[in-house]
Amino acid sequence: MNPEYSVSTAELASLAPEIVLTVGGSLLLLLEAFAPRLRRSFHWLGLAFVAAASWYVATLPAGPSFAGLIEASSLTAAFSQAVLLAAALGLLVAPGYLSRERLLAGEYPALLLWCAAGLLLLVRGVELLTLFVALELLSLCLYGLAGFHRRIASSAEAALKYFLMGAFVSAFLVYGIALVYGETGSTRIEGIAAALARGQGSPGLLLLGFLLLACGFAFKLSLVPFHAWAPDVYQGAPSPVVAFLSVAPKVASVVVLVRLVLLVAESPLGGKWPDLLALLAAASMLVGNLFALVQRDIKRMLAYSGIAHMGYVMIPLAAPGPHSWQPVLVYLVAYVLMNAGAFAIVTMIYGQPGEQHAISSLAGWGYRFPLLAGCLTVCMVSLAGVPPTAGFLGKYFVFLHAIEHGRLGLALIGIATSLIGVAFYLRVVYMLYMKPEVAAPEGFVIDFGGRVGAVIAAGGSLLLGIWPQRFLSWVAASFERL
Amino acid sequence: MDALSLLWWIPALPFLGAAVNGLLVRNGQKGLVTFVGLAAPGASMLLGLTAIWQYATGLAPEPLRQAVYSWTVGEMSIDVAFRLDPLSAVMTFVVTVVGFLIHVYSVGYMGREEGYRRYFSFLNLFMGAMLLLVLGSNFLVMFVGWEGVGLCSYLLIGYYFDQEFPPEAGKKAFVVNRIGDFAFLVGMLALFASFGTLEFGEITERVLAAPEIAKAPYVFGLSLAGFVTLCLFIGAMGKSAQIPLYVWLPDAMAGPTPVSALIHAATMVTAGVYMVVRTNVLYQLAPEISLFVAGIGAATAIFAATIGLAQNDIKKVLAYSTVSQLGYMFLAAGVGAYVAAIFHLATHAFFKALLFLGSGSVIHAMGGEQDMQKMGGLRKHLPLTYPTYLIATLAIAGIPPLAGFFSKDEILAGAFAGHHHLIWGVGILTAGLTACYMFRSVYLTFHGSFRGSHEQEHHLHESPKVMTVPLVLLALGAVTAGWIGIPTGLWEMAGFADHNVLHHFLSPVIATLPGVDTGHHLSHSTELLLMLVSVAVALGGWLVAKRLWGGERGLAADRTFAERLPFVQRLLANKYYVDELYDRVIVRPLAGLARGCWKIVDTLLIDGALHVGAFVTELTGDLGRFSTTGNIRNYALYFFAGVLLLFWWMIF
Amino acid sequence: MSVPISWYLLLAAALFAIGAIGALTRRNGIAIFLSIELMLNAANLTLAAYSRLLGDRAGQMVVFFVLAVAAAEAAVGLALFIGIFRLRRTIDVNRINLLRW
Amino acid sequence: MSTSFLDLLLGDTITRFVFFPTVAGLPLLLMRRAPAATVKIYALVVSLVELALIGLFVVGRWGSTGALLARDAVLPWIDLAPLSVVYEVGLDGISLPLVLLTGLLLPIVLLGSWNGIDKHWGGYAFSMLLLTTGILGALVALDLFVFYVFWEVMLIPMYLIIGIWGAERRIYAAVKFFLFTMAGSLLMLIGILWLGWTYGRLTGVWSFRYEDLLRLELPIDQQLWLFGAFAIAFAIKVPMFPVHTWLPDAHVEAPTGGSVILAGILLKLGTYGFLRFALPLFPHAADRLTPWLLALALVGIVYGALVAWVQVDMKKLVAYSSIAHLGFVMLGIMACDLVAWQGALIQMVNHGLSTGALFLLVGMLYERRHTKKFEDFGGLAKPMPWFATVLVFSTLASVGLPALNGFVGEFMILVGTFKAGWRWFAALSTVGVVLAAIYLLKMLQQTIWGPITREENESVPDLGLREALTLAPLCVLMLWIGVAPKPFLEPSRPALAALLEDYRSRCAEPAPDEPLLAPARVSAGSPTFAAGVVDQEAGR
Amino acid sequence: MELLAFVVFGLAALVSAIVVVAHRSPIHSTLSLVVTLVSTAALFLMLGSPFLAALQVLLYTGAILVLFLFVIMLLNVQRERTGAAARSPFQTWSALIAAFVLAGAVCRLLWDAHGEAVLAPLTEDFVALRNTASLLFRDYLLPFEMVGLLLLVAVVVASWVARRGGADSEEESR
Repeated sequence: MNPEYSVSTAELASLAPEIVLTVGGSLLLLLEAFAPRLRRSFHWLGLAFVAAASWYVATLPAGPSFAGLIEASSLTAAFSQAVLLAAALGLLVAPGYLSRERLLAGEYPALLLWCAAGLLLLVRGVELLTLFVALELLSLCLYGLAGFHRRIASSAEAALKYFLMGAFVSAFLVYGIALVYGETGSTRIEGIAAALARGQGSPGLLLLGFLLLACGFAFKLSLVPFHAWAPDVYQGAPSPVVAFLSVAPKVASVVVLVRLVLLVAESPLGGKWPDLLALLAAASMLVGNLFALVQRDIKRMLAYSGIAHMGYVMIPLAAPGPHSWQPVLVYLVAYVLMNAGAFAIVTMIYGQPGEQHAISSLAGWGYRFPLLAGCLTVCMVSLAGVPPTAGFLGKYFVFLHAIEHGRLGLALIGIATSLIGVAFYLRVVYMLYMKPEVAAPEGFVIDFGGRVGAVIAAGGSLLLGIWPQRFLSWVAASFERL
Repeated sequence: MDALSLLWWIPALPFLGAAVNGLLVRNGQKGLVTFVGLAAPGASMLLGLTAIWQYATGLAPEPLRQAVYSWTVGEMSIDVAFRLDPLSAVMTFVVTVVGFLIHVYSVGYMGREEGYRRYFSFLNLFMGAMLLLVLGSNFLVMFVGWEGVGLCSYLLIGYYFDQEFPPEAGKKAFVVNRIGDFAFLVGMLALFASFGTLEFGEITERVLAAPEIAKAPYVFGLSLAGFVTLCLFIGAMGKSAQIPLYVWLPDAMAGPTPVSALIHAATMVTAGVYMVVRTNVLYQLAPEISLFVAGIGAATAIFAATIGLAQNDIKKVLAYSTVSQLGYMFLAAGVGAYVAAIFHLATHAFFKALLFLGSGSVIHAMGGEQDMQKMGGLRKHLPLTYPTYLIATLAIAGIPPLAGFFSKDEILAGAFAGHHHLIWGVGILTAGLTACYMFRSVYLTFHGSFRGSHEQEHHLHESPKVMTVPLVLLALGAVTAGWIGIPTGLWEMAGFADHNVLHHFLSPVIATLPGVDTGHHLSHSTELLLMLVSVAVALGGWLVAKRLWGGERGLAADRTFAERLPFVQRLLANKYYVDELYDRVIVRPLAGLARGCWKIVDTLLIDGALHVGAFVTELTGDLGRFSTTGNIRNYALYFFAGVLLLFWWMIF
Repeated sequence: MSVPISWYLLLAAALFAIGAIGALTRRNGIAIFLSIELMLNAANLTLAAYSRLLGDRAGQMVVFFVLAVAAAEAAVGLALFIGIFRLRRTIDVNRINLLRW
Repeated sequence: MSTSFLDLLLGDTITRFVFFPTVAGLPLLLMRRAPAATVKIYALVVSLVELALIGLFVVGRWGSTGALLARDAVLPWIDLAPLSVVYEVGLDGISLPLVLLTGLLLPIVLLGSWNGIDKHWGGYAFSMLLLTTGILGALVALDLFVFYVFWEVMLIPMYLIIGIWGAERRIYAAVKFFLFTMAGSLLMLIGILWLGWTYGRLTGVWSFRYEDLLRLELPIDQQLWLFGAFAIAFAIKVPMFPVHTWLPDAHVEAPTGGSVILAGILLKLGTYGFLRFALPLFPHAADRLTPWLLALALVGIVYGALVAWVQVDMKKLVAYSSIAHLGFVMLGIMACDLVAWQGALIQMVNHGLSTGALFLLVGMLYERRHTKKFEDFGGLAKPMPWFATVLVFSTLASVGLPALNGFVGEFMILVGTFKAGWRWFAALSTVGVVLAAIYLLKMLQQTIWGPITREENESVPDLGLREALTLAPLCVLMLWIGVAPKPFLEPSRPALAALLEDYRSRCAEPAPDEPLLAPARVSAGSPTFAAGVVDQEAGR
Repeated sequence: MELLAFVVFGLAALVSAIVVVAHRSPIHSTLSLVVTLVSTAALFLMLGSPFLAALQVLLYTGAILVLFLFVIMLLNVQRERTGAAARSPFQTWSALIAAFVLAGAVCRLLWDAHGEAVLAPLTEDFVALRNTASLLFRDYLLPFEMVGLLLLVAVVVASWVARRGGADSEEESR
C-alpha cells in the first residue's frame, strides 16, 4: 500500500464527532432493516450518539486536519455544540409525532444524524469544496427530512420547493466557487486570504464570486431577499423536522458566512461589505417582522420570525471583526432554544400534520396544556426579546455590538421591528390564555421526550436570561484566541 | 384651669366628637349621639370662652401661639399651630357660642331625621374645621379649616342625599368654593415663595419691617401685596359668596335649616371677611385691591338685596340677605374699616343665625313648607318665634339700639370717612332695601291671614323648648351684641370716656403702616348726621314694606308688580339669570371642550394615529406577504434579482 | 490556432445565463431541474477553464465533486418529483403552491 | 467577600424581599387542583410574609442618617470582560416609600380580588407576586441593566392580568399596554447600552452601575438624545400627555387588583424613573427641556381632569384622574426643588393609596352590580352607607382636601414649583385642583347620591368584613399622611437633598464638548451613598 | 484546429442549451441536454481533463440523464400547456433581463480580466490521471469520503420519498 494515501489515526480522531454521527446514523438504518421492533428506542439511541458527538467535540484537539480542509478550534466547538443541541431537540420531539403519523422509522434519526455530521463539517470546513460538499450533504438530508411525511402533499411540496431552490442556489454557489477559485487560485480560505492580500485577481469577478458565495449561505439563513422559501418549507415540512431545520442549518451557515465576511471585509475588497450585511440585516428584520405580523398560521409566523431573527444575527456582521463572533453565538444559542422549543410544542399540540396550524386554534389551550403552554409562552416571550429570557440576552449583545461599532441606526431599526414582533408573539400568548377555547384539540401527542424537549428549550431560555454567567463564560472562552 | 395651654383642644374636641359619633356610635343610640354631639362643642365653647377671658384679662396683650407639632420638614417647615389674638378671640367667641346654640337647636329640629347621627357628626366636624380656620396660626392651618368647612358645607347641604337637588347644590357649593380656594392657594404660594413662611405673625412683622418688599412689582403690574391680596380675595369671594361666586349660597339652602344658620349665615361664609381682616396689613399696602374689595362688596350687597326683594322662599330671602350682608362686610374691609367688618360679622352672626333658626321654626311648624306665599298670620301660632324673628329683623334692618344698627352704621361711616361716597350711597340704598325685604318676609310670614292648606294650618305649633331657648338666647345677642362697639363719637358726644370695647380690643391686629393713611376721622356732627340718615332710610324701608305687604295685603303687591313690570319681576325672581349665564358661558363650553378632548384628541387623534400606524404596518405586511406567492419560480427570481441588485449596489 | 482561455469562460457564462433563464421560465419542475443541471454544467466548465488557466488541478477536483453531488441530487430530486406527482398528479410548479403567503 | 446570590436570598437583605414573592409563589403554579380557598390563603400568607419582610428590613434601618439606607453586596451577574453587568440593589429614601407602598398594596390587592377573580386564582396570584418582584426590583436597582430587566419583567404578568382576568376588550387593552410600554422601554434600552458603552470607552471597562454612570459628563446633544430615550420610556409609563391613551383602556379592562397595582405602583415607576435616572444622568438636557416637560405635565393635569369629567364609566373616570394626578407629580419632579420633590414623592404614595382605594371600591361595586356605568347607579348611599363613607373619604383624599393625604403632596408640589420660579405653571396647575373637585364630585353625585333610580340598587349589600379590612389600612394611611405627613417625608429627605444638590451643581457647570468622566463623587452631593452603606458590605 | 473544435462544440453546446431551455417537451429538453453535456465533455478534453470528459459522458449522460428520461416517462409528463393563464410575462422578461445582465456583466469582467491571453500548450503532467488520482485520494480524501456518505443519503432519501407511503407503510410501523 502506498503510504501516500494512508490516513493517520490522528486525522481520523479529528473527525471523531462526525464519524460517531455517521456511524450512528448508519447503525440505526441497519437496525431499521434488521430489528424494526426497536424503533421506539431509535431516537434515544440517536440522542446517545449526539451526546457522544458532543463529548468528542468538546475534547477535540485544536488545529487543522485533512490537509487543512477542516479545522477544529474552540470556536468551531462552540457552534458545533449549538448544532448538536438543535439535533438533540429535533430527536427528542420527533418520535411522538412520527409514531402518530405512522412514520416511525430508522431513516429519520439516521438522516438527522447525518445532517448533523454535515453541519459539523460545515462549521469546521475552511475550504470551499469541503464546504460545498458538506452543504450538499446536509441539504440532501434536509430535503429528505422535509419530505419525510410522504403521504401528505404539503410535506412533499415543501421538500420539492426546498430542493429546487436549494439546487438552483447551489448552481450559483458553484459558479461563485469557480470565480473565486479562478481569480485567487485557491479554494482554501487561507489561500484566498493570501491571494487577496496580494491583490491577485480581478476585483469585479472576485466581488461577484464572493457575493454569490455569500448569497448562497444567506439563502440557507433565509435572509431577505433570499428568504421566500422558508415560510413555505416550514409550513409544509413535518413540525419536528422544522424544529431542527429552522435552527441547526442556520447556526452552521452563519459560521461560514461570518468566515466569508471576515475574509472579505479584511481584504482590499472589503469596502462595502459591512454595509451590505447591514442592508441584509435591516431588510430581514423589517420584512420578517412585517410579514410575520399578518400570519394566521403559527408555523408560517415562526418562519417569518426566523427570517427576522436572522436579521438580528446579522447586525454584528455589519461591523465585522473577530468581536462579531460573540454576539452572533449568543444570539444563535438563544435562537436555537426558543425557536426549536416553539416548534417542538407546535409539534405536540397540533393534531393534524399538513399546512394548517392556525394560531387561532390555540384559543384557550393554555389551560388544557399548562406545561406546554407555559413553555410556549416562555419561548414567545423570549422570541419577543423581553427579559429575563435568552432572547433578550441575545438582543442585548447584538444591540450592544451595534452601538459599540457605530451602527446605531441598525439598532434602532432592530428596536422598531422588535416592537412589531412583540405584537405577533403576544398574539400566541393571548390566544393561549385569554380567549375561550373554540375547538378541543384532537390527535395531539404529548410524549415524554417531547415534554422534556419543551422544558429544556423553555427552561434554557429562562435560565440563559436569568443566570447567563456560566454560558457566557463558555462563550467567552470559545473566542479567547480571537 | 389654664385654658390657654389647652388651646388646641378647642378645635380638637369637636373633631373628637365627630369621630366618635361617626365611627363608634351606632345609629340607634340617639341619646348617646345627642350627648356626644352637644358635649363636644359645648366643652369646646367653655374652653374657648375661658381661654378668651384669660387672654383678654391677661397682662400681656401679645398674641398667643401654640405649636402642636411640625407638619412638614425641611425647607418648608410648617407647624400645626394655633394663635389666640384679639381677632381669633372674637371669631372663636362667635363661632363657639352661636355654634353651640345651633347644636342645641338641632337636637329639636333634626330629632326625627333618619341621619341624626350623621348630622351631628358632620356638624361637629364643621365646628372643628371652623375653629381650625379661625384659630390657625398660619395660612396652612387656616386653609385646612377653610377647606374643611367647605367639605362640611358640601356634606351638610347634601344631607338629604336621597333627593335629587341637595347633593347637586352641595356639589355646586364645593366646586364654586374650590374655584376660590385655588386662588387662595396661589396667594399662599406667592406668600411662601416670598417670605418663606406662612405664619400670620411673621408675615405681618416682615411686611411692617420692610413694606417695600410687598410693594415691589410682582406680576401684571401688581405689587406682591396686590397679587397676594387679589388671590386671597378671590378665595374669600368663593367662601363668602361674593359676586361672581355667590351662586352657590342660595342653592345651599337645600340643607337643613340649622345648617343654613350655622354654616351659610353665621360662620363659614364670614371666613372670607375674617381672612381679609387677618391680612389687613397686606390690603393696606394694596389700595387698588382694597378698592376692588369694597367695590365687589358694595355691588354684591345691592345686587343680592334686589334679588332678595323678589324671593318667595323664606330661606332664599335669608340667603340673599346673607350675601348682601357679606357684601357689606367686604365693603367695610375694602374701605379700611376692618374693625367695622369684624363688628358686623359678629352682630350678623347673631341676628342672621336667629333669623334662620326662626325660619327653621316656621318651617318646622309648617311641616317643611318654605314658601312664604303659603304662609301668613303665623304670629299667633308661634308666640316665641315671632318676637325673636322680629328682633332679628329689626337688628338687620339697622334700627337702633339693636346690634345691626351699630355695626352697619360704623361701616357706612367708615366708607364716608374714606371719601368713598359712591360706595356709601350704595350702602345706604342697600340698607333701605334690606329693611324693606326683611320686613316683607316678616309681613308675609307672620302677618295677615294664613294662605296654606288646612292640614298645614292644623299642624301649626310652636317648636319645643330645645329649639326656642336658643332663639331667645340668640335674640339676646342680637339686641346686645352691638353694644360692644358703640361708636367712639357717641360716647364722646354723650360726655363719656371712649368705651368702644371692640375697637380697643381689636386695635392690635389692625396694622398701622407708616406710609398708609388710615386716619380719616369724621366730625361728630357728620357722624351723627350719617346715623340719622341711615336710621331714616331703614325706617323708610320698613314703611315701604309695611305699605306694600303689611296687614292683610298679603301678596297683592307682588302680583301688581309682576303685572306692571313683568320683565323686572322675572329678572329678579330668576336671580338675574346668573346661573343660566354661567351654565351657558362656562359650564357647557367647558364640557364641550372636555368632550372634544376625549372624543377628538384622545380617541380620534392619538388613538386614531396609533390605529392608523398599526393598520398601515399590518397592511404593509399583508400586501407584502403576497410576494411569497408559493411559486418557486418567483422565489428563484427574487434570488437572482437580489444577487444582481446587490452586485450592482456593491460595484457602484 | 489556440483559443484564448477567456472564450471558454465566456461560453460558460453564456451557458449559465441560459440555464438561469430556463430555471426561471419553465413551469415543468423537471425542466427546471434540467436547467439547473445546465447551470451546474456551466459552472463546471468555468472551473475546468480556470483550472487550465491556473495550471492547477484543484479546479478539476471541484468539477469531479460537483458531478458526484449532481448525481446524488438528481436521485433525490427525481424521487421527490415522483413523490409529489403521486400526491398531486402534477409537477407544474405553478400548481405546486399549496403553501403560500 | 464571595457572597453568592443564595446568601443574599437567605439573608436579611433587599434581595430577599425582592425575590421572595416569586419564589414563594412558584408552588401556586403546581396547585392546580388544590381547593380555591387553599390557594387564596396561601397567596395571602405569602403576601403578608412579604410585607413583614419589607417591614422588618426597613424598621431595622430606619434610624440611618445617610442618603442610602441599605445596599446588598454587589454580585457579578454577567461577567464577560470588558462587558460586565453587576447585580446591585440598594434601598434609599427615594425608593423606600414606594417599596413600602408595594408591600402594603400586595396583600390588599389579593384580599380585594378574593371573589372578583373567578378563574385561575393561583395563576392570578402568581402573576401578582411576579409583578411584585418586578416592581420591587426596579425600585431598588442600582444598576441600569438590572433596572431594565426588572422593568420589563413587570410587563408580562401585567399583560396576563389584564388579558386573562380583564373585561370584554381586555385583549386590546393588554396589547396596547404592552406595546406602548415596550416601545418606550426599547428606546431606553438603547440609551442604557449607549451609556454603558460610553463609560466603557472612557475607562476601558463597561459598566451599567448607577454610581458609575453618574460620573459621566456628556455633551449636550448626546444628553438630549439620551434624555429623550429615557424620557419617552418613563413618560409612557407615567403616563404623560400625549402618550397616555393606553392607560384608560388598561384600567377599564383590567380586573380590580390589576387596576390597583397599575395605578398604585406601576405608574409611579415612570415618575420614579424621571427622578432617579433621567434627571440625574442628564442634568443639562433635563434642565433645557424642563419648560417643555412642565408644560406637558400641566397639559396632563388639565387635560386628564377635563376628560375625566365627561366620562360615563366610573373606572375610566378614575383612570383619567390618574393622568391628572400624575401630572402633578411630574410637575413637582421637573420643578427641581426639594420641596417639590418631596411633594412629588409623597404624592406618588398618596395617589397609590387614594386611587387604589377608589379602584377597589369600583371593583366592589362591580362585583355586586356587574356594571361600572354611572347611569346604572345613583342613591347607593342608602343601601350601602359604609361603602358611601369610604368612597367619599377616598374621593376627598383624591380631590386633595387638606388634612387628607392628597393635599400634602399637591401643596408641596405647588409650593416647590412656585418657589423654584415656575410661578405660572404652579398657578395654572391649580386649575387642576378645581377640576378635580368637579369630576370627582360628579362621580359621587352619580353613584351614591340622589334618589335610587334602579330597582337593583335598592338592596345592594354593604361592605363585608373582608372588604372593610381591605380598605381600612388605606383609609388610615390617607388620614395619617394628611394630618401628620412629617414621618413620611423625613426618611426621603436626605436622599432627595443629595440628589438635588448633585443635580444643581452639575447643571451649574456647562456640559462638556466630549464625553468626560468626572471623579467619583464622595458622599457629599451624590446620591451614591458612599457614606451609609459600607458597613453592610464590610460586615460580610 | 483547436479554434475549429471550440467553435463546433461551443456552438453545439449553446444551441442545444437554448433548445433545452426553450423546448416545451421535457423529453426533447433532456435529449438536448445530452448534446450540451457531450459538447462540454469535449471542451473538458480540450482543457486538458480527459478524466472529467470521461466522467461527464459516463456519469452525466450515461446515468443521470437516463434517470431523468426514465422519470419523465414514468410520470408521463406532457408538454407544458400554453395559454394566457399559464403565461407570466413579467417573470419571463425579468428572467431574460436578469440573465442578460448577469451574462453581460460576467463576460465584460472576464474579458477585462483575461482578454485574449493564450495559454501555453498542455503539459503531460497536468493531464496525467495519476496526478489527479493522487489529488483525489490524498488532498481531497475528506470530500471524497463525504461524497460517499452523500450518495448513501441520496439513496436513503430517494428510497424513502419515492416509496409508496400508503397503507403498506402503516402496516410496516405496526
